[in-house]
Amino acid sequence: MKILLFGIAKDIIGGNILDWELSQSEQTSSQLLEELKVKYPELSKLRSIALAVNGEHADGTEKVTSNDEVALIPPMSGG
Amino acid sequence: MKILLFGIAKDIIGGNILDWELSQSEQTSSQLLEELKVKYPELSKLRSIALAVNGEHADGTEKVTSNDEVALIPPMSGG
Amino acid sequence: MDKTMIELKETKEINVAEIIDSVKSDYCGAIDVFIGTVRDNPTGNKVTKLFFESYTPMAISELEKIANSVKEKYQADKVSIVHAIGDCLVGEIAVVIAVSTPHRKASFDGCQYAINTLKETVPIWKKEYFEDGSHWVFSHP
Amino acid sequence: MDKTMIELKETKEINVAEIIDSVKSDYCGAIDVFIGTVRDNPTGNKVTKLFFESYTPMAISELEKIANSVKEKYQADKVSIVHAIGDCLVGEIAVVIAVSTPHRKASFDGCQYAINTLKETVPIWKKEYFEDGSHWVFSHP
Repeated sequence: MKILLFGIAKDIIGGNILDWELSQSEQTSSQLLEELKVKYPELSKLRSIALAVNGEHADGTEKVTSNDEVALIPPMSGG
Repeated sequence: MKILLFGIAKDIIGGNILDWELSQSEQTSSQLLEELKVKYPELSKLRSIALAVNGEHADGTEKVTSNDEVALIPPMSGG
Repeated sequence: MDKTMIELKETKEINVAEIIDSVKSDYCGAIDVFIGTVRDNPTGNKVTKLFFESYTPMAISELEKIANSVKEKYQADKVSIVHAIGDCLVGEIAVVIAVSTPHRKASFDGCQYAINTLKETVPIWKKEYFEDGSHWVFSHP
Repeated sequence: MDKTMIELKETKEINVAEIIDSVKSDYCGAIDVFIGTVRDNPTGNKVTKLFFESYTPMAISELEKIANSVKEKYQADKVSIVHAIGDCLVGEIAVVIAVSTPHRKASFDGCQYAINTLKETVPIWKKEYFEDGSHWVFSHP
């Protein structure tokens, strides 16, 4: 699956999109986030890091499959 | 002296300016206001009525002579 | 150059973009703008127009006092206040207040202080016209 | 006709007068407008520009949620929010929020709620450029 990258997450991971293989065909968004942090430990040094699943802020309980649109959400700073 | 009239004070007294003779050559603004209310009792029926002396809201203690610019200030309603 | 505006003018002459421009400042990240417009009455008497009159020199002086207070109390950099005078139809602008501050909360607080104080201290009087008559606002208890 | 705007666009395309016009309503006597501009840093590093990027479809959806919340929580009639994307120089506009309500206090409260919530929930990221480098804002503790 492809994970969309923005802001400092692009600098940490490199590029606008991360090609990622889910460790299970379906897993929770919190499991996915933990695996991403293991692979890219710099993410844990950010003030916050979260996922969006299908354009909504994830609360960790969402079931994620490779058909979902997932984005890494580093600390937002609009306004 | 001339007393400037605005808003409903114009309707009560009639006209934009009231020709008025001070009862003493110098008196406080609160004395002047009381005399105006005696002459025009409708003023006392307003939600509020006050004077401005030389372009400042009067607190009642100002000494007024015929050289001062005095205005009757009915309830303000700007905005 | 200080372009800030403290003015009374006909509603049709009020240019909101010009007023906002007058408070821009490179050291301010926030501008709050309050626009008071003539509102139709959704229940009861239909408003046909408002008429504003002022004790002009004193009104300008009181508006300047408000602008200075906003600068002192809320660390505003620039403050402009323009109030309509004469006739105002439904939808037209009665007052515009623009306040620029370094950070955003002060811009809201300063602008709200300005409109609340304007209603209490500035010698401007509003007459409401309805289909069946007119009255000076707030005159009677 | 609903002219309200929920948009991301280049700062030079942002037209404040158009945004204000988009929230006018005959039943509202109050419009509060917040304008966030790029501020130079009076002490320390001089800001040369900002750069905004967004996760656009989600940003629009989150902005729409904010506009709907302001209508519900503050009885606002119309809400427009326009945020800059791409480069923004000092003095240029980063965001404009306009809220119309029947009475004035709700316009201030609703507009302030909108900008505070925008900063917390809308996926937009700001990079600050200084004479000697750049960084993504708020990224590190």
